Amino acid sequence: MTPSSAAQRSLVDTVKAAKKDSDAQQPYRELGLADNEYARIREILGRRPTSSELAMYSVMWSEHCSYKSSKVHLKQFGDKVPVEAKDILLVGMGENAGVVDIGDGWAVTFKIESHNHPSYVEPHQGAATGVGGIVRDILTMGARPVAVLDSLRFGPANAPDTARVLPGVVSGVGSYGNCLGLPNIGGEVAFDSTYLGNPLVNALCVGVLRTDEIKLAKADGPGSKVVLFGARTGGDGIGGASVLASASFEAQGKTKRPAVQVGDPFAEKVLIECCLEIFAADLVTGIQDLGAAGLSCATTELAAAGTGGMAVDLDLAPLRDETLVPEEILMSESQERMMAVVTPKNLSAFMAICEKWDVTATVIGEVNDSGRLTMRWHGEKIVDVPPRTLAHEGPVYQRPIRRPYDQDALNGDHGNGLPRPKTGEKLRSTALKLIASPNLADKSWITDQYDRYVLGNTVLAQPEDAGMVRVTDERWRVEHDGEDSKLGLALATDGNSRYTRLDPYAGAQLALAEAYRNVATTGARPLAVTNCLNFGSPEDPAVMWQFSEAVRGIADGCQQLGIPVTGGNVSFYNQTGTSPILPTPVLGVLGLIDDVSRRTPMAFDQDGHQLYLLGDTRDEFGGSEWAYVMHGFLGGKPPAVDLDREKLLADVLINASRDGLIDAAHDLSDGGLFVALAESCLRGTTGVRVIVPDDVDPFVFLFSESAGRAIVAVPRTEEVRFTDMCTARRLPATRIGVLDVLESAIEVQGQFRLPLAELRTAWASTLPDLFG
Amino acid sequence: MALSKYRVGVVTFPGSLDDRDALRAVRLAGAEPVPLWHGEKWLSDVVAVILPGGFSYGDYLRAGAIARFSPAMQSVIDGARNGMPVLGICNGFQVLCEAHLLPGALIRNDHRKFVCRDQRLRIENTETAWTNQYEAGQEIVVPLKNGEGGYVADPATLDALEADGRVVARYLGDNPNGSYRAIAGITNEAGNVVGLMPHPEHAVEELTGPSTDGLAFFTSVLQKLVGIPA
Amino acid sequence: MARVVVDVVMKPEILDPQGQAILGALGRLGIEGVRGVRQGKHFELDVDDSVSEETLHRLADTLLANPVIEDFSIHR
Amino acid sequence: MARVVVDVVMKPEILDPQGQAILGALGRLGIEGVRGVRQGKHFELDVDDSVSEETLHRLADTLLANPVIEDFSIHR
Ligand SMILES: Nc1ncnc2c1ncn2[C@@H]1O[C@H](COP(=O)(O)OP(=O)(O)O)[C@@H](O)[C@H]1O
Ligand SMILES: [Mg+2]
Repeated sequence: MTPSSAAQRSLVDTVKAAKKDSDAQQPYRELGLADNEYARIREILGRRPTSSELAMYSVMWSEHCSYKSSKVHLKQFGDKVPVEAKDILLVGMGENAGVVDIGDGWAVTFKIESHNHPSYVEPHQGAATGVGGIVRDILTMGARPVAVLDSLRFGPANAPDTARVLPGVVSGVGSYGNCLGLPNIGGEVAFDSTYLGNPLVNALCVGVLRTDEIKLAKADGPGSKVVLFGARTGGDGIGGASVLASASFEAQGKTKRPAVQVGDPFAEKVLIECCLEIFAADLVTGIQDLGAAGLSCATTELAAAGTGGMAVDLDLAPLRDETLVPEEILMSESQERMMAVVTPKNLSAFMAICEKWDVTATVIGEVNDSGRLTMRWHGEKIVDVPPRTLAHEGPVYQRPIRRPYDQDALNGDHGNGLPRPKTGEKLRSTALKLIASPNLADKSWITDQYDRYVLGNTVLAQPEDAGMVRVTDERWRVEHDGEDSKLGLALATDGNSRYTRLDPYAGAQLALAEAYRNVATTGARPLAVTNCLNFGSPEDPAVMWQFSEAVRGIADGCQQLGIPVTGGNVSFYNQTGTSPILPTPVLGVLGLIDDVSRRTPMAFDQDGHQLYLLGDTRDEFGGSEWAYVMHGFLGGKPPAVDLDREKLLADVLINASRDGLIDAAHDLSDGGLFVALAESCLRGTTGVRVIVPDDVDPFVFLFSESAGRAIVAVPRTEEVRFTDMCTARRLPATRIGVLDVLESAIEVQGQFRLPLAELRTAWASTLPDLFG
Repeated sequence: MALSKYRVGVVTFPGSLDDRDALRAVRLAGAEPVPLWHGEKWLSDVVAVILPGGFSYGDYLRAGAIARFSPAMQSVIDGARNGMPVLGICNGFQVLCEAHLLPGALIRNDHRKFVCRDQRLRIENTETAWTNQYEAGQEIVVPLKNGEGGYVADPATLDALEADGRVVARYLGDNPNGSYRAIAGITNEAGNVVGLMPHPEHAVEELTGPSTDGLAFFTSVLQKLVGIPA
Repeated sequence: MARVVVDVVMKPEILDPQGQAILGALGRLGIEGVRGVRQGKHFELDVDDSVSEETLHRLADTLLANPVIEDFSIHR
Repeated sequence: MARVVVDVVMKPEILDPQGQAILGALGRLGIEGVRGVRQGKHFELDVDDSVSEETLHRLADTLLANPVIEDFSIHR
C-alpha cells in the first residue's frame, strides 16, 4: 500500500463511525441539500450518513439528477401519451432514452440533452463532453449511435464574448462528433442578448437497434458481476466534492478539483465499438453509462431497478489520480465510462472483448438480494443504503408558480405601430437586411466544421428542413441479397424563445409544430418527440410559471398530434445574475420514411415548376424576426397555433412526396415566406418569379410568421393531381409563382427584383465576417 | 472474368471511421470487401488494401503517426513495396506519409478549422492503380473532410512530384486547407500507392453523396488487377 | 529582440488524452521504461525587449493557455 | 525515475497556421512588440533511469516528431 492510500484509509468515514457519532456536524448545506432533505436522509438511514453517503445523496438529490422541481410537471408526458402511440413505445420515459418501434424489426432511440454551464466556462470541452454524454445514453440502450444534431444559442453575434464562446463550442461539438464518426445532420443556431452570460448547448443523438436487443439499466441476478469499464476515474467535475474534501481534509492541503471535464473522443469511439461487440454477443444483463453523478448514479440506478442489492469494493475502481478519496470517486464525472452487469458465465468473454479494444475493465462488485447497496473501501464499510431512496425516492417539490408581473404589459404592447416598409424599394432593403441578420444568415461557417457524410447513410443534412439517414446495416444486407434497406429516419430540432416568452404554452407548441413540420416537409411521418427544457431558476415563481405552461403546451400538443414524448432533459438555473434567460424549450421530432429515395429536398432546381404556398398567411408579427431585427422589439402575441392544420399540412406533404407530386418543399418559419424562398433558391440553381395575391399586403405576404405553412415546387404535369389533393383535404394552396432558371433572381412582381448573387453575398458573408 | 472474386481489404484501426464506407464502395465497385483488423499481420489473401479515413488513435500526436506501427501496416508496407495496390484516404493518406511510402506530410489546415464540403478536383494522373478509369484532366466532385489536410513537402520534393506526374489530384477553386500547390493526392513512383485527402468513398451512391464520381477509384483497381489496360 | 518560450501543459488533475494515446503506442514500438507522458504546447515568441513580464504573462494567460484546464510556464 | 522534456517545432520553412493566428490575435488584445510566434509541441515524459539516450532519441525521431516537417530537442 502506498503511503497516500494508507493516509486516506485512516481518514475515511465509515458506517461504524457514523453510528457512533451520529450527531457530528456535516456540511450538507454546502453540498446543496436543504435542512429537510438532510433530515430525511437521517430518517432513512436511522443515523447520520457517512460522508460518502452524503456525497451520493447530494448528487442524486440535486435538481439535475432528481428532477425534484420538474417531476410533477413532466408527469403529464406520461399521462397524456396519445392512444395511437402506445404500441410503438417499446421503452418510455424513465430509462436513459426512450425506444420506438419503426417496423421491419428495427427500433430507434433518441434523446436531447443540455451542457450549458460547462460550455460557458470552457466552450470547447464543455460542448465536446455534452456530445459524448448523450451518445453514451443512446449506446446504453443497446443501440448503435447513427447521427447527432446540435441546438445552440449564443449572445449577440457581434459581442466579444460570443467570439470566445461560439468558435469553441462549434469546434467542441465538431471534434467530438467527427472523431466518433457520427454524422451531424442538423440542429439550430440562434443569437440573442439573453444568452450572453449563459449560452445553450443542447445535443441530440439517435441510435438504431433491433427490437429484440434493447438493453436496460438493471442489475439482475444475484451473483452477477458489476464491471466498471472504459476510462479511469479522475477528479473531473467534482466541484461539489471539494466541499466535503475540504471539510475533512483541509489540513492535508488538498488541491482544488477542476469543475470542467476533458473528453477523449477516441476513448469513446473505442468504447462504442467495444460495447456493440459485447451487445452482439449478448453478454450483459444490464448496462448503464456514467454521466451526471458518475458512479453514484450508475450503482444506485442499476441496483434499484434489478434484484435490489449490490456490494461494491470501491477501492477496486481504476483511478487516474491515486489521491482521490471515496467521496470524490463517487461524485466524479470523468467521461467515457460505463458499468455493466455480467453473469459469471459470460465474464471471461466480456473481458476478452474489452481486451481486444484495449478498454480497461474491472469487476468492482456483485449483485445480491439484500435490498441494500453497500460499498467498502479497503475492507471498511463506507456505504450502506437502500438504493431506491437515491435513485427514485428523492425529494419532490411543488414549486410556487406566478405569472410574471409584466406578462400582460408585454402581451398588450403588440407593436402594431412599428413602421412597416411600404414601397418595393423598402421591401427589398428589408429583405436584404433580414437575410443577412445573424439568426437568418447562412450557418455553413458552423456546419462545415461537422462531418455529415461519415457512415455513408446521410440522405439529407443541414441546411435541409430535417436531417435524414438511411437505416441499414451489414446484417440487413446479408438478409436481403446485399441490398441496403430503404427505410429512413428524419430528425429536426426547434425552439423559439421569443415566442415562448410571449406565451410559454403557445411558444412551446410552436416549437413542437415547427419540428413536426420540418420532418414532414422532407416526406417523413413524425413519430416521436424528445425535448430539452432550458429555463431560469425553479425557485423563481415566474420562471416556474413559464416552465409549467411550456410543459403543459408540449404534453397537450403531442397528444393532439398523436406523437409521444419519449424522453428529454431539464436544464434549470440558466441565468445571468438573477436574470433568467428567455424560456427556451427545444423540441426534437423523429420521423420515419419508408423509402428514402422519395425524400423531398428543399432546393429549387427545376425550371418551370409551379410554386405553391400551402396554408394561411395572417398579419402575425409578434415575436417575429422582423420586429427583432428591424426594431429590436419584443411584444404582443406569438402566431396562432393550429395543430389540426399542422397535421393536415403534414399529411399533404407526406402523401405528395410518396406519390411524386412535388420535387421540392421548404417549411416557413423565422422571417416568413421571403426567407424560405431565398433559402430554396440559394440551395438550388433556379430563381423564382413570385406574384403577390391580389387581396394580400405585400409586407405581410413576404414576412409574416404565421405557422402551419410550407412552399412546394410542383411539376406542371402533376399540378392538377396536387391541387386536387389539397382541395379534397381542404388545405389552402395558392399558386404564387414559378421557378425560372433564366431569371437568376427572386422577382416579386410589381415590387422588387433581387439577384441571387447579391442575395448570396448578403446571406453568406455574415458569419465569416464575424468569426473569420 | 468475374470481378467479384477479387478481395479488397479495408484496414480498421482503433479510431477509423470511414471503414464501413470504404467497404461499401468496394462492394458497389463489384469486388469482395474484406474487413482487416489493425492488430493482425495476415492480410486475408486480399489483392489490394485501402486505409480508410478517420482519427486513428485519436490523431492526437500527428494524424497517422501511431497507426503506422500496427502489425497490419507492417504487411501493408511490405505489400506496397512489392506492387500491391494501396489507397490511403484522408487519415490513410496521413498514415502512408508517416510510413514513408509517400513523400511529404499533412499538417493542420491553414484556417485551423475542420472542413467538410463538396470539393471540385481535377484528376491529373490517370495511370495509377486507382485512377485508370478517369479521363485525363477529368473534373470530379467528392466530399472533403479533414482537420489536418494541408499537404506540405520541401520545394525539391514538390518539383520532383510535378516533374514525374505524381500529383494524382488537385483542388479546383479555393484551396480548402492550404495544401502546397493545391495538391489533393499523390502517388509513389510505381503508381500502386495513392494517397488522397478527399473522400471518393462518400461519392458512390446518388442517394448519399454529392455525385457518384468517386466510384472510379474503386473500379480502377479492379481493372488494374484484371490486367485490362486503362 | 528576445526569444521567449512558453510551455503550456494540462493541469495534472485533468485528463490528457494525447499523452495517454502516446503511452499506449510505446508498447508497440518496443520502447520500455516510459511511465508517463503528458503532451502540451510549446510556443516560441520573438519579442521586442520592451515587452514587459506582465504583458507576457497576460498573453500566456489569455491567449496561449486556458487557465481553467492548463498551466503555463514562461522562459525568457 | 527522471523527467525528460521533448520539444517539437515545425521546420522554419513549413507554414505554421497556428502561430500566424496567434500573431493575428495579439493586435486585438492590444499587445504590441511581438514579432513572431511559432507553435510546437511539448512532451513531458517520466522515464526510468535505465532508459538510454539512444532510446529517447529513437522515440523522438520516430514517434514524437515527424522529421520530414519537424525538428526536436531533448532535455533530460
Ligand atoms: N423534459 C423531459 N421530457 C421527458 N422526459 C424527460 C425530460 N427530462 C428528463 N426526462 C427523462 O427523465 C429521465 C432521466 O433523465 P436524465 O437524468 O437526463 O437521464 P440520464 O440519467 O441518462 O442523464 C430520462 O428518461 C429522461 O428522458
Ligand atoms: Mg444516462
